[in-house]
Amino acid sequence: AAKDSLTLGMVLEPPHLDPTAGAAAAIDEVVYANIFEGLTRIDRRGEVQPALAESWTISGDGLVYTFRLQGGVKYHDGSDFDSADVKFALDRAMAEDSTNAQKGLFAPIASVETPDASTVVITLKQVAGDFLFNLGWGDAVIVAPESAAENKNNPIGTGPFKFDRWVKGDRVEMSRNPDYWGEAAGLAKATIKIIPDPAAATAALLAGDVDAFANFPAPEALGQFENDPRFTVAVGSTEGETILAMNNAGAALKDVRVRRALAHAIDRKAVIDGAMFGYGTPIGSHFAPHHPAYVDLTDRYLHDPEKAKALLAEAGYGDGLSLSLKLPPPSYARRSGEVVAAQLAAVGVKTEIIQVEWAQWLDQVFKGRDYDLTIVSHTEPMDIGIYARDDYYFNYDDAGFKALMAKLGATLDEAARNGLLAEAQEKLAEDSVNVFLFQFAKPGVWNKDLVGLWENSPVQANDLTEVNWKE
Amino acid sequence: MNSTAPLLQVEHLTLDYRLPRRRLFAPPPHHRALDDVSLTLARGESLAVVGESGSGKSTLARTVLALERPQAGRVVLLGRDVFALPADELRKLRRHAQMVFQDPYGSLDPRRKVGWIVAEPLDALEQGVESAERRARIAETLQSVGLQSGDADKFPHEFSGGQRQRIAIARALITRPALIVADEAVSALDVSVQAQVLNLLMDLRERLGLSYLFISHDLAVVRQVADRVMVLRDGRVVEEGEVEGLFRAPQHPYTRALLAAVPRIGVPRRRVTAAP
Amino acid sequence: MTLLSVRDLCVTLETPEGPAPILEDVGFDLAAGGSLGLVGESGCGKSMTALAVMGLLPERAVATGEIVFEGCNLLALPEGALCKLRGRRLAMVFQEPMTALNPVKTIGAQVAEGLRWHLGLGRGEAEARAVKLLDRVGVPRPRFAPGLYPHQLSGGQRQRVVIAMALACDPALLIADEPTTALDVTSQAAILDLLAEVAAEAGLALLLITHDLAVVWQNTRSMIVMYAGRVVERGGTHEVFARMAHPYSRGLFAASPGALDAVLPPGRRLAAIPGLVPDPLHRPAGCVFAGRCPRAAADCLPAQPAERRLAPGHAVACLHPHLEATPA
Amino acid sequence: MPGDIGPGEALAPAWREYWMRGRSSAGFVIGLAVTALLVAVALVSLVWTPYQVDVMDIPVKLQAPSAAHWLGTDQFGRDVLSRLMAGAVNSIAVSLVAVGIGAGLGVPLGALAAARRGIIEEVVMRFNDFTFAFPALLSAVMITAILGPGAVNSIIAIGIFNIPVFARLTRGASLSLWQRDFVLAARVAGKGRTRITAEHILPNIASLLIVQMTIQFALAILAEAGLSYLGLGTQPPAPSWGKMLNEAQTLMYLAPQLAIFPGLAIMGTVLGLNLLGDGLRDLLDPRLRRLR
Amino acid sequence: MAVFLLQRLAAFIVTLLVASLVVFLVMEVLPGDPAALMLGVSARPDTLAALRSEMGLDLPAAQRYLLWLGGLVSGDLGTSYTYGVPVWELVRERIGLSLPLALIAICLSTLIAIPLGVLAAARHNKPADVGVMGFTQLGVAVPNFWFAILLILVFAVHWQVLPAGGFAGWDAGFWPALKTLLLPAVALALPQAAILARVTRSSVLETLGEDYVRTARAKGLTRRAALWRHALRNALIPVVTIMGLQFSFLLAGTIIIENVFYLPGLGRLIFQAIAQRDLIVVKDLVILLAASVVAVNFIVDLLYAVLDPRLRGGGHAG
Ligand SMILES: Nc1ncnc2c1ncn2[C@@H]1O[C@H](COP(=O)(O)OP(=O)(O)OP(=O)(O)O)[C@@H](O)[C@H]1O
Ligand SMILES: Nc1ncnc2c1ncn2[C@@H]1O[C@H](COP(=O)(O)OP(=O)(O)OP(=O)(O)O)[C@@H](O)[C@H]1O
Ligand SMILES: [Mg+2]
Ligand SMILES: [Mg+2]
Repeated sequence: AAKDSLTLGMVLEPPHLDPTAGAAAAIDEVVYANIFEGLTRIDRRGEVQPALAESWTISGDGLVYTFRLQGGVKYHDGSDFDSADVKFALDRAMAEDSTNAQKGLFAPIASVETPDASTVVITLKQVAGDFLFNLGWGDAVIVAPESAAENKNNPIGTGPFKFDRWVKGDRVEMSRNPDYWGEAAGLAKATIKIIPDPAAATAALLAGDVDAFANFPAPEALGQFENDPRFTVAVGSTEGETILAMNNAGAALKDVRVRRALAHAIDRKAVIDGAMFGYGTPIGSHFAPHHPAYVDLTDRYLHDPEKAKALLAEAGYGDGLSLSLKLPPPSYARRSGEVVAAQLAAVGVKTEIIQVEWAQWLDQVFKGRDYDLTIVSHTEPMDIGIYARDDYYFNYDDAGFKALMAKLGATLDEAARNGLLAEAQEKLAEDSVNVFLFQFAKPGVWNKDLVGLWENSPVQANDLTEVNWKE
Repeated sequence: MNSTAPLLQVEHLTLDYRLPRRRLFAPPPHHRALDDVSLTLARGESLAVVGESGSGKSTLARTVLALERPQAGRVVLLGRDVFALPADELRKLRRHAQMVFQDPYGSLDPRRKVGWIVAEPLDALEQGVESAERRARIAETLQSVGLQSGDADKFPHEFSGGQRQRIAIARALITRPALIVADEAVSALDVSVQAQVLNLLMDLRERLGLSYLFISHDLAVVRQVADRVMVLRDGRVVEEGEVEGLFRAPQHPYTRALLAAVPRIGVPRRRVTAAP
Repeated sequence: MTLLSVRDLCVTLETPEGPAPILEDVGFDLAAGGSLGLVGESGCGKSMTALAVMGLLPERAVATGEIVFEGCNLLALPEGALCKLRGRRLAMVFQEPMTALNPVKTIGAQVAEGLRWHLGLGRGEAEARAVKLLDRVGVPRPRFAPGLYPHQLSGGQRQRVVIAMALACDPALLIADEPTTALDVTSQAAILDLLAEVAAEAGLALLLITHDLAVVWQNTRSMIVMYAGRVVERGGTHEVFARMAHPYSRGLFAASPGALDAVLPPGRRLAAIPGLVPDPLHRPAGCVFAGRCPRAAADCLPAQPAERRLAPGHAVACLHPHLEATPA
Repeated sequence: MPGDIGPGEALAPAWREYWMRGRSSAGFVIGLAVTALLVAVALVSLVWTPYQVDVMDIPVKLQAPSAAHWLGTDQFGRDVLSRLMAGAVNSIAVSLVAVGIGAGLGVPLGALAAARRGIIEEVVMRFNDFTFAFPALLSAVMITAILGPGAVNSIIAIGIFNIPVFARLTRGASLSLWQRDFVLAARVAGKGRTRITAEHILPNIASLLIVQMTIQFALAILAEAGLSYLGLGTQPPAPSWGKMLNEAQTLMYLAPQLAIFPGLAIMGTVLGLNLLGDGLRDLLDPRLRRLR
Repeated sequence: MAVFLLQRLAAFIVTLLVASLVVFLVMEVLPGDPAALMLGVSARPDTLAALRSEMGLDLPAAQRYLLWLGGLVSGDLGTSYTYGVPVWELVRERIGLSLPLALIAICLSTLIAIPLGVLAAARHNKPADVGVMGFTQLGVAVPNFWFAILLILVFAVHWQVLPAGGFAGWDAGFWPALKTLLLPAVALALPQAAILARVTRSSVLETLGEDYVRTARAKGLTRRAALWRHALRNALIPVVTIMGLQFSFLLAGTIIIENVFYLPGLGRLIFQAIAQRDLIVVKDLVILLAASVVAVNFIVDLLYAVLDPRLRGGGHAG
């Protein structure tokens, strides 16, 4: 008989399994599209597709969305799905005491109404261009009132897979949902195995302990898998802009000449080669290259140590500058950090590398803004808006950029939106807010007989619906 | 210093050792190592203390030198109660009473040269003795025990057991004490060497007018060196007297049993009836 | 009838500084049921002689010569055959009762072990015999149960247990290496009594090693005096004591305070032997005692003096022996 | 020899004899040679390494050993040999200071406990029990979680766990020395406990402590490697053997030399130090083996 | 003996109390806010505050300490911040791995070390001894994580006979589960075995020189019989001490080894909990590990009494 079970490796363990109550990408990567579904879903190309909403209509002013729900949908515990669940789920996410990490997604919603069991009408306060896309996020999945409280440890959704068990620290097991409303999953059983250590991940793949790593953590070992006939290597793109973030309020860094000098000091290709073993696309602003609105700004600051030195001298740091570089745990950050430090040293900027755990990073860098430089990958899709936020950790406070973003929010027309986005990218590059390093690649490694895994990750997910073993 | 007073006077000495607890909430048991022991030692006299193993001989020696604190009783050395003295005074008093130990291997610090070892009591008591004078004292003392002054620069391991015991005696002599406490000072030596050391002790006593508190389990040795003998049993004095009298006519049955047990050349073996 | 006959026994020990001759040409005989005392200063090779007879010399030691016991040469026997003799026909009591017993085994089991090993007795029978043996050596039940551990006994009692172990299989020869030096005078006398008594009772031969002349005098019929790995004088105990011919024997005698039955008058001293025993690696050529000997003459230096018979059964290895009687 | 006899001098004449004996012990000679080599390499690396330690040359990354790079290059094209050499300095420095802390605090504590007995001894021993109750690595993980990772913090973490080791050893050895007659003789002579400790106890346990130090030194090198391997020790770009192993782990299929050489360096160093320690123990005082 | 054990028990409790206080204080100064970590970068202050009060982080420190201590005493370890399940449940899952792993490692190292040590001692200075000593020198010097990597390379990657890591779980069957623990146990056991073998050897050598072994030989026992019947049990006394002390190192070793083999054990749980600021889990685990170390040493004390009758009490019979 053909094999019908899959062991998928994953780096980070989800803290719990409720996507509506936590920020961790790992939660979505386990449950999204497999166990839980939303009204819409994002497909492997990043496009919005119907899910629990079979179809929808949008009013002319763009404020009223009417969703027609799928019929015959049941939760894994056997209870029925209807429009009341949708209202419950959305209200819960928007509520005052909600612990939804992406509460902002629901901010535009004015009201949710349920004219009948299979219709949901959502009215917005203002026009939101990406509302349908946002409903496809893991944080917007539909949960049932009876089981919502228990979802952290016993997730009950409507998806093609049912949750079986979670051996904490080791794996999550799920199996095919026989009563799925749509086309049944190809796999009878799926196990998601948590392997945080890149070396262990490599060994586990080589030893056949896991069948696939959708997002393989050790780019350095990819060459090995490419040469190995047992494996398929697929390098896709992600929404992760990896940046050398700068504290724009720092003593030296508030001077745009210093920020530009740093940008000139960095050789992106060397960073990608050194830290990511060539996997990654250079970027010149905070935007994903595969997006239609993308503008290539990578030649704005070419690698030019002499120019960097000159700029530094102009800013008064001719005889050197010392900056702290706080690095969170992932190996991309630690490795890029080392390369960046070496490159900065070449132009006379001394960096003190401080390795921090995520808790400390959040505390010191993100919340306390006690840092000069840090390296981190921003993985949320379409998140250029963070530069308009008050009190964001970059300390970038620019009225012009905020105005641009406000205008973007109110624009529905695709072409106009793209124009505004291009302008925004331009602005960030001009101000050299951060040094934009590369778009994170998504190197997937899997058994060559496995088909249907996503190559790219437009949203954080491991959608296993279409995964199958070749005969 | 009162010259009529005895050199050493021990009065009603009682000493308990604390033993490990048997039960958690009971007071720890005691072992009475010395029980109401009294003795007097005049200048130039030597008193032997004999008894079986564990009878408290070494404990008595250590207590006399204020190395253990008794529960009751006094030790009066040269008219001064050693346990009533402040630490500083006691240290000064120590020059008058020194000790020689049983094991010639364990009583000399293997990492120190003989000169250093011999001068140790001097260094401890008389700070700042002039270096030339100090060297002269060391040389003189070494010679008085039959060693050479050049031996000061050697290490103990370069000497035989008998020679080491001489070094230990030299150390005891360097402060010119009046009393020497010798705890089994010759028991670890071979007969031939034992005789050498005993002879030395007797010579020194005649030359320097020393007093000995001589502790031994070997009655034959005691007979040669002591003026008086005290017999200890389980921490108590069972008999005391002039050496010749005690050996000829022991009073206490325990003393008799002890004497009967000593093997003698020329005396046929007699079945002893001592409890196991 | 000769039970044990040692001839030309030489033991050499491998040391970092080269081979050290520990024993040189040691020889003696011991009749069945007889008793032989072995005296000498520390380090003169008494224990080595005993260990050579038992076949328990240290690994680095090489023994040559002959040790004939009950007609067979022990030095030529393979280890397996020796094991069958040890504890069965040959038994030994060591000096230190405190350490000679295994602290984690009961005394009963330790006494019974030899019985089970050699005689193949069952546990129950061996234990019963062990209890009898313990009774025999003065560690009787019920006060001393065979289930006691060594640490629950005093030194003298432990030495009795060791003797019981040695007697277990009715050996023909018992070697006692300084069995009493670690004990009190009173226990010492009691243990010597016990040894003499059991030896006489069982008709076994006793090789008694000691450094105490008085012990030899009281407990043995013949004796040998050793010095620096050699036998310097031998003979019947009473003959030797009556006429200590070797200057070394006489020196030992004179230095023993126990030899005098009175207090020395003031100013008189014990007669000490000057100098030290030479260590095995640096023994002088010629008579080893010459360096310490008051009677040494030029002829002592070239060669080791051969043994001379002074009287039947009394011989001495000296060119200038004392020929007069020992002063009382 | 005229003049006063100072402490330590007593040891001097024995060294020549030790050396003569030591030469004949293969383990000791190997241990000494390896240790000397390690120190030499570390010293040389301070002034010279084949390549600059931190300079990246990404185009030549992950090269196998060659004439240009004897031990190959790492993922950033840095010379492995140069980094190993510089890593020796790090290992030695961390271990030396950590053992120094352990001995510097542990020996006085142990000596004090033995000299004073009673309540002080009880407190010292409870402290020992307490630190022993925590697996050292666990505490190191917590210490670095608070103070942040780094060489200094791994020194503290390793150092703290050396304190009870030395305190215990010193107390045990001192207690048996306090029973010896020569100490009693010093007391009869009128010397105080502090003076006796300084003049008799410490010199007599010095060789024991030296031996233990070499062993702890070896253990500290292992511990430092372990911490760096977990990412809690020395921070990049400073080279450290443990860190190099950590980085090499995912690369070992491509460039096994990256995993093999630092591992061999650690193993060789620890082996050398252990051989040296064993040799010293046999040499300085064969009886010391009993005290362990 | 009973007194001795009671005293040890008292020391045991005091040690744990002090440990609990120290751990609590350490957790107080540990930088990083667990609530912030859970909610991530886009969390809003009100959401944070809600979570903090849900987790009880807003109470005064003394109160939290006492609450926690009271919970420990009554067997309630609290609820994990990150997983939201009782800590006891997490611990129970992990102990099912860590305990067998430690036990296998101990058994393995003992089974390797004691025969090797005895062999080396019995063949003192012969080739077998030299060989064993060489092996132990290497074993002591090899960093266990490096050794683990080599094991993976050989057995999992090259020969593919054993898994490279992970734990199959006991419900997958005894053998599959054991198979996953084999390499980690070997990696843990080797350095321990090396140390233990050295201790055994020197201890046996020492007891072989004791008088009672010579006595046994004088009874006619062969060299081998004297070794097994008399020397071994006495020689084991120091070996047991070392095994007790090694337990702490073993735990430390599991932290690293569980990381190398990505085993979901207590070691990795604690590592992970520190990184995720799951403070309650950290506190509980540290106390648990400390307690197990102290308890093991307590057991070692008991073992002494079994091995050494001198500690069993019962004074002089005479
Ligand atoms: N520090 C101590 N703690 C407890 N008991 C002790 C201590 N020192 C000695 N004892 C006990 O006190 C008693 C007397 O001991 P002491 O050493 O004085 O005897 P001794 O006559 O010198 O014996 P020996 O001839 O064996 O030297 C013995 O029973 C001994 O066990
Ligand atoms: N294991 C050994 N290694 C080296 N030399 C030894 C060893 N055992 C004994 N010797 C040496 O062998 C010689 C004879 O020792 P033996 O033990 O036979 O003396 P002994 O007459 O029994 O002395 P004691 O009265 O001290 O027991 C001594 O010089 C001693 O130093
Ligand atoms: Mg005594
Ligand atoms: Mg002997």
